[in-house]
Amino acid sequence: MTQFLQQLINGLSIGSIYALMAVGYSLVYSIMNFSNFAHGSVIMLGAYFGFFSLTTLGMPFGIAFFIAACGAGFVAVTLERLAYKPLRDRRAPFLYFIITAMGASILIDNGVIATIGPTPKTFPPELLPSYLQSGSIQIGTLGIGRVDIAMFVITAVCLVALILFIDFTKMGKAIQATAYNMKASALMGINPNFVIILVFAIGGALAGVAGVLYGVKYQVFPQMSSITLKSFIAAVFGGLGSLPGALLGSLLLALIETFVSGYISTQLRDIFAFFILIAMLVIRPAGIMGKSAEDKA
Amino acid sequence: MLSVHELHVSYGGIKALRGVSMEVNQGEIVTIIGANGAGKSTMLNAITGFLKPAKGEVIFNGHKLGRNPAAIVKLGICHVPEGRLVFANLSVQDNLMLGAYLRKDRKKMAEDLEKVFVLFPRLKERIKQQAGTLSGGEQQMLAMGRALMTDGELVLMDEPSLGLAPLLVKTVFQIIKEIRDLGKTILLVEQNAQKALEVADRAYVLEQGRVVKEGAACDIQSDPAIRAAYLGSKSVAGGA
Amino acid sequence: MLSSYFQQIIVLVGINMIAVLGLSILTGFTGLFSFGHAGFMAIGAYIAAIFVARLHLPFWMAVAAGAAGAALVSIVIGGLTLKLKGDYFCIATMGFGEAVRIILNNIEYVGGARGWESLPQLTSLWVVLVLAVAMVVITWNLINSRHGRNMVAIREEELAAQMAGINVFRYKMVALVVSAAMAGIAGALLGNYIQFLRPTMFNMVKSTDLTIMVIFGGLGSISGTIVGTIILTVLPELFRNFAQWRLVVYGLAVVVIMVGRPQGVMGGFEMTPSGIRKHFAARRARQALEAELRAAERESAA
Amino acid sequence: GGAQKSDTIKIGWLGPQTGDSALWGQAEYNTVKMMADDYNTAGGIDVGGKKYKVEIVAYDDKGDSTEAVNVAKRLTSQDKVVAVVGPQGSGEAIPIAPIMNDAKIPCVASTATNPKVTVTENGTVNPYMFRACFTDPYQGKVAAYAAYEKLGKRKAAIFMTIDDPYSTGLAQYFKESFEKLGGKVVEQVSYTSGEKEFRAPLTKIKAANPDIIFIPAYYNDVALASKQARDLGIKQVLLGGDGWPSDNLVQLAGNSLEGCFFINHLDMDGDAAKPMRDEYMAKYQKKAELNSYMVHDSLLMVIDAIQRAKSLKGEDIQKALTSTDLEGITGHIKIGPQNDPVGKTAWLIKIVGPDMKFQDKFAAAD
Amino acid sequence: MSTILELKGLTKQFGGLTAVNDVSFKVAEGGISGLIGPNGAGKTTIFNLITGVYKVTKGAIEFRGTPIQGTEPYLIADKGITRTFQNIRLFKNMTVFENVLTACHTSARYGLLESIFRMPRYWKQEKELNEKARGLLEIMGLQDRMDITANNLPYGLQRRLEITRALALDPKLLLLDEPAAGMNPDETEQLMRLIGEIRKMFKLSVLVIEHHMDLIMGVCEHIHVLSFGCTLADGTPDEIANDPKVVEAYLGSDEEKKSC
Ligand SMILES: Nc1ncnc2c1ncn2[C@@H]1O[C@H](COP(=O)(O)OP(=O)(O)OP(=O)(O)O)[C@@H](O)[C@H]1O
Ligand SMILES: Nc1ncnc2c1ncn2[C@@H]1O[C@H](COP(=O)(O)OP(=O)(O)OP(=O)(O)O)[C@@H](O)[C@H]1O
Ligand SMILES: [Mg+2]
Ligand SMILES: [Mg+2]
Repeated sequence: MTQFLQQLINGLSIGSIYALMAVGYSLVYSIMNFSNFAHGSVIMLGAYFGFFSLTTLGMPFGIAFFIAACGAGFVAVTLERLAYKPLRDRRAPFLYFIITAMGASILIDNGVIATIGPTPKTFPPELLPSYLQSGSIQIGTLGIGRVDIAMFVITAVCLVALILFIDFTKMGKAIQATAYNMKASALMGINPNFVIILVFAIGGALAGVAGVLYGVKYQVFPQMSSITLKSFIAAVFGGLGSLPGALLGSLLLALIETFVSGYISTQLRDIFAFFILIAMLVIRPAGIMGKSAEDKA
Repeated sequence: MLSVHELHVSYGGIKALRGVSMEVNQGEIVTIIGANGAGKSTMLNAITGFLKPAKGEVIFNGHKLGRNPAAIVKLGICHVPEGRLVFANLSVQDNLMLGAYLRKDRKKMAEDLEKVFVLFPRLKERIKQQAGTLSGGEQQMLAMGRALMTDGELVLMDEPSLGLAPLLVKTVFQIIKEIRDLGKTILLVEQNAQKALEVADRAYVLEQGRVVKEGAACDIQSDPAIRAAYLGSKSVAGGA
Repeated sequence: MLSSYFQQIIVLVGINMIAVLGLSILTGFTGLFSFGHAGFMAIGAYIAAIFVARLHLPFWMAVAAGAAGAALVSIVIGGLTLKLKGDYFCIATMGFGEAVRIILNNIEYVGGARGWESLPQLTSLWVVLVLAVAMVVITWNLINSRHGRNMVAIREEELAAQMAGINVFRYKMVALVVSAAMAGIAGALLGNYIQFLRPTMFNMVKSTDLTIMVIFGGLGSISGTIVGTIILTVLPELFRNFAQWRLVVYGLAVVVIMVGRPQGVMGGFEMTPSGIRKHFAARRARQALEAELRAAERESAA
Repeated sequence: GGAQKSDTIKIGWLGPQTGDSALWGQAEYNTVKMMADDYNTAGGIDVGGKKYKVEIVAYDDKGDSTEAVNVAKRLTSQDKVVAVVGPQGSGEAIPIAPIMNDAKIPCVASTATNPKVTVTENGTVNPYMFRACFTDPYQGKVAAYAAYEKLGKRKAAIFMTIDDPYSTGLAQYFKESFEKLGGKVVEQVSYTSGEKEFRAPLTKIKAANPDIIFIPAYYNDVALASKQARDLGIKQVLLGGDGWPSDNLVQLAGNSLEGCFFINHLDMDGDAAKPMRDEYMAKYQKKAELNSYMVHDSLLMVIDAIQRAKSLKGEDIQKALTSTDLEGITGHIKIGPQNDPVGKTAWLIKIVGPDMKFQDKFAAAD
Repeated sequence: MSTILELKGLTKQFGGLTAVNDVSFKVAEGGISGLIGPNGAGKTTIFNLITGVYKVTKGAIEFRGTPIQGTEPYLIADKGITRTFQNIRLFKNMTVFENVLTACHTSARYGLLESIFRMPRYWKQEKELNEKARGLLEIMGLQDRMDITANNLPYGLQRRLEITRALALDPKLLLLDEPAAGMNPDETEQLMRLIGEIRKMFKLSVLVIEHHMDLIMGVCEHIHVLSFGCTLADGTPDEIANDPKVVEAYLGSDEEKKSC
């Protein structure tokens, strides 16, 4: 029983990180209709921004966190302007966006290796606020990491705020409208460029938050973007473009992974994850929350 | 109110507009008629800044219009686009509310919404349905309704009767008149020249990117050459 | 005589080209985007290695078996996933590619994660050249037939293709199976060339590299695929002296070409006599249409 | 083999300057460059009475098998080097073996510990492949001995990387030796490389309650695993191999590794390593990594062989390499019949505070 | 005249919405029938049901006496039912010629291997396909536009190309969804004539959806009227034009002309 609860907690903790990363994918997907494979690199840069603000610049953690979010948001927007906008202007098909994103990701990751170096970094514990320091709260034999609790709370706050923003504000509706049709939304007086920048900024800022949290929980290193693949799978799992879907998909994927490796076999975990992914898509071709209407002729 | 000077627009090599000038005065309905591909939609898209004119300019209430559609809409031009550019992923209600995106006057917005529902009861029935699953005609109604919600001074309409049942075509032209009666100015692009000329005050005839004729709607309607080319041998109005 | 280093580059270009041509049928011509083609390469490579190193069967049989194995697996995968749309299909294929790799990691018979060394070197420059040319011809012949046109129709407008009597599922399957078989051949040649196999050689990076080559060269152009493969295989070799900046340059090249020339290097245009003829015919027809319009205009002005 | 146009000896190096293991590749690269500079400022190498400058031709292999093969071809056929040092991983060293054999250019791997680097599956020796390090079976045996005899542990758990041949190999050899000594492996769990979240498998280890946990992995994974293990309340001693030693280990792991042990190729804080440690620090403002010492000895073996062979021909250098018998930074290196150093010393190191304290050394435990 | 297509109690529901409700009617062999009704009546949905794009909720569709509901769309096309779309769906980046040539594929029987190895049958049938496509384009007056990419074609010609593409399959029954949408009266008249000619030349049956009453009343021999998914009326053009229910729900009563 203890082991079960422990694994449940492990799963939820990983799930909350997946979720924070997955919503960035989903947000961009919903508006641009392509999977932004450079998102992982933005997460990685966010983590580095946070790390250097805290250590080299000696900022307090809160400020460093803020800088990471802003910096990652800025990178995401820059990427949009330099790499995606020209494609958008030419109405290039989604394949081109994906390839450009991959190219950008290769560029950024290796740029970091070439300049900062490949060595992983850890946030020095003494510079972190107490709620983010390692160590755990023991309930009987159950250990709940303090980081995990903080992370869960921060993720929940970010996601709830985001979902409220998208569903209940005019700006949120404008984002959804632009996601569907840029021309028509421009006719409503919505500036599509502004909306797209906003979406990338939000997605980027969330990436920054995710990057720092990930860095605090694990490490900061240039290949961080490759681990975000899982969060991408989670986004698909939940239904691309759906924020609650991304959240649900993340938690489910994380729990499945945790329980498979905890109870069946660690070797089988990833195979299991991928098989469930394929099985899921066969049963529900647009993910759990994705809408798959019959193609209207 | 709106004046267009010597507008030239081309798509790559194809010249869609070759020096078009026109005027729209406060409170009138002006219609542009012309065959498929004459450049009518191109004209409207150039006015609202979706296309970059190679030459020429557009002045609205003393402002020279640039290339930012959102800013142009803000100045009080609203455009009902060709085709059914409704937000397919949003509900009918959300579509209508987005029409009022730039508006702050909540009370008047609610009134306008009621007005839209009176004009198009079908929309009220489907208020929660995703706009993308509406039929072609229902979507056209939604696009009209959404435009009414923007409350612009000048309304550009691109083939509002396209794909509508005869009964609804009548309703649409009725609405166009009602919108004018609300004190708005309308620039109407139509294939259904007969109907358009019936409601319009003045008309321009566009052929291959040029204005070949302009004048009062009645004069154009009675011009034998125009009748032959655009109005068909028989009357096109609803019913056989 | 070419130095063996150059020969090796030619061999790798040829092997990549076989895989990329297959992927081009799937992605460039049928409009399906796969992230798991390295998985098919892996299947081909390991089956071929088992044939030569464990069963001691002739090389040609091993290559054929590699192709057939990859094709068979693709039928199963296709049956499950071809109904998926857009990104969902590419995620499913990615899942497949990764699953293949992880499964191979756990099969001790073929060396597991440790890899499988001292395979015989049976792939020669000439084998690769002959097969690469054969694959170009096969791809060309396939694309320029009613079958190829049906695939392109699916890419262009799936629903209309269906209404035109095209069995969309079957043609997607054909495209997938042909491309998987070609990836299988490429894998078989690779393993028997570098004499070593390891599951990580066929990771997602390999899959994306293949896709990048297809798109870099230009979707829907066989000559583009060839040019793209050559450039992107040779480029990293040219930049080998850049050490850690090498991949930065590679990433930059991909972004720049996509942004500066989104239709890829060749973009639907074929560098062949008939392709050039078609290009000019289209231009003439466009000009004729314009001239006609102009004439009509003069008439109406008069 | 090649005739040199000018009076330089071209020696090739390959290793990962990009990709996951770029840290070690860069440390190796720095070291060989530094050594070449040293040789050249000292007037060069004396080969049969003639002075030669040393030129290092270095290429990135991304830690990728296919790339390594490309690079090996390039070094041997394009650049015409007389010998090659590196690569660092067995995954790259194994596939380049046929190329080195064909080209008749010897290669001395730095940290490729898999037995198959020098001896093929069917038992034949790759004549042109050598290494400066001990092998995994040896290391596994040493680790098991340390755990069972030195530390007195009876129940072990293994936590390994499933898709890394180094990790699975070492785990297997450890298990065999440990059980032969009378111990019991009570739990064996794994993760995939690149993974950072180990709580699920570690929870299983916790449930098995071993005396010691053997972690044959690289330092950054070790750091993460140890932190997460401590978070889960796992208090047992952790034991590792030569993937552990790194300047970054303790920094990354915080105090979670306090009192843990690992097997190394040398005492990196010991006297033998001091000259190079200081020089490296002075030149690069960084602490030398294990790979720096290993590649140092690889290059040393090559230079020594060249001088003894008095020739720049690959065949001659190869022949000289087979009779290598020299004192490197990492201990006494005597190449045996299988082209591996025989009876190399293994060092047991304990982590105490921020330091890595030498505990014990074993030789030729057979 | 015999019946080519018969709908029997056809029903389609989308979630809670019944888009087509127990509709039954027949399309006469060799005739031109019309399907009209207010927007959202379910006309396009019926086309989608006939062509297998949507799954039938209830009821039956019989084509020449055999039920076809549940059949894969491409098989339905093979049986001889083809259509055009309300919003044009051409193979946009193919040339006009390739659009038609592609659709001709059912007339060739050479297999995958025959094309890969360029066997004699490939050459022979490929030549026949080319001739057929060329012939069709000539009949439809598109021969001068053969090499233009479909999406560069003027709107009216795109509609025409869509019909040509449908004809390339040698259909027995042609379904046209608002073919005159966006056309002026002049063009509509031309289209009317074209439909009549095609019907004779290819011995087709046609079912057409339109809102242009001129066209419907002018060419159709029989008209079925839908409203809110249900049958409202069924009869000859004259009967329909004078049916008070249809006038009320769809046509609207004639109003006075604006006086100048
Ligand atoms: N995106 C485009 N690219 C290239 N040419 C275009 C494009 N849009 C329109 N054209 C061409 O420009 C000309 C004018 O088109 P426009 O859409 O303005 O005509 P229209 O009068 O609105 O016709 P319709 O009645 O069909 O709506 C046509 O010849 C058309 O083919
Ligand atoms: N895929 C779908 N999902 C949900 N509802 C749908 C779907 N397709 C059609 N509908 C609904 O079914 C009804 C009939 O639509 P249909 O498109 O058949 O109308 P139509 O008669 O063709 O109208 P129009 O003349 O305007 O094109 C409409 O109310 C529409 O909203
Ligand atoms: Mg238009
Ligand atoms: Mg319809």
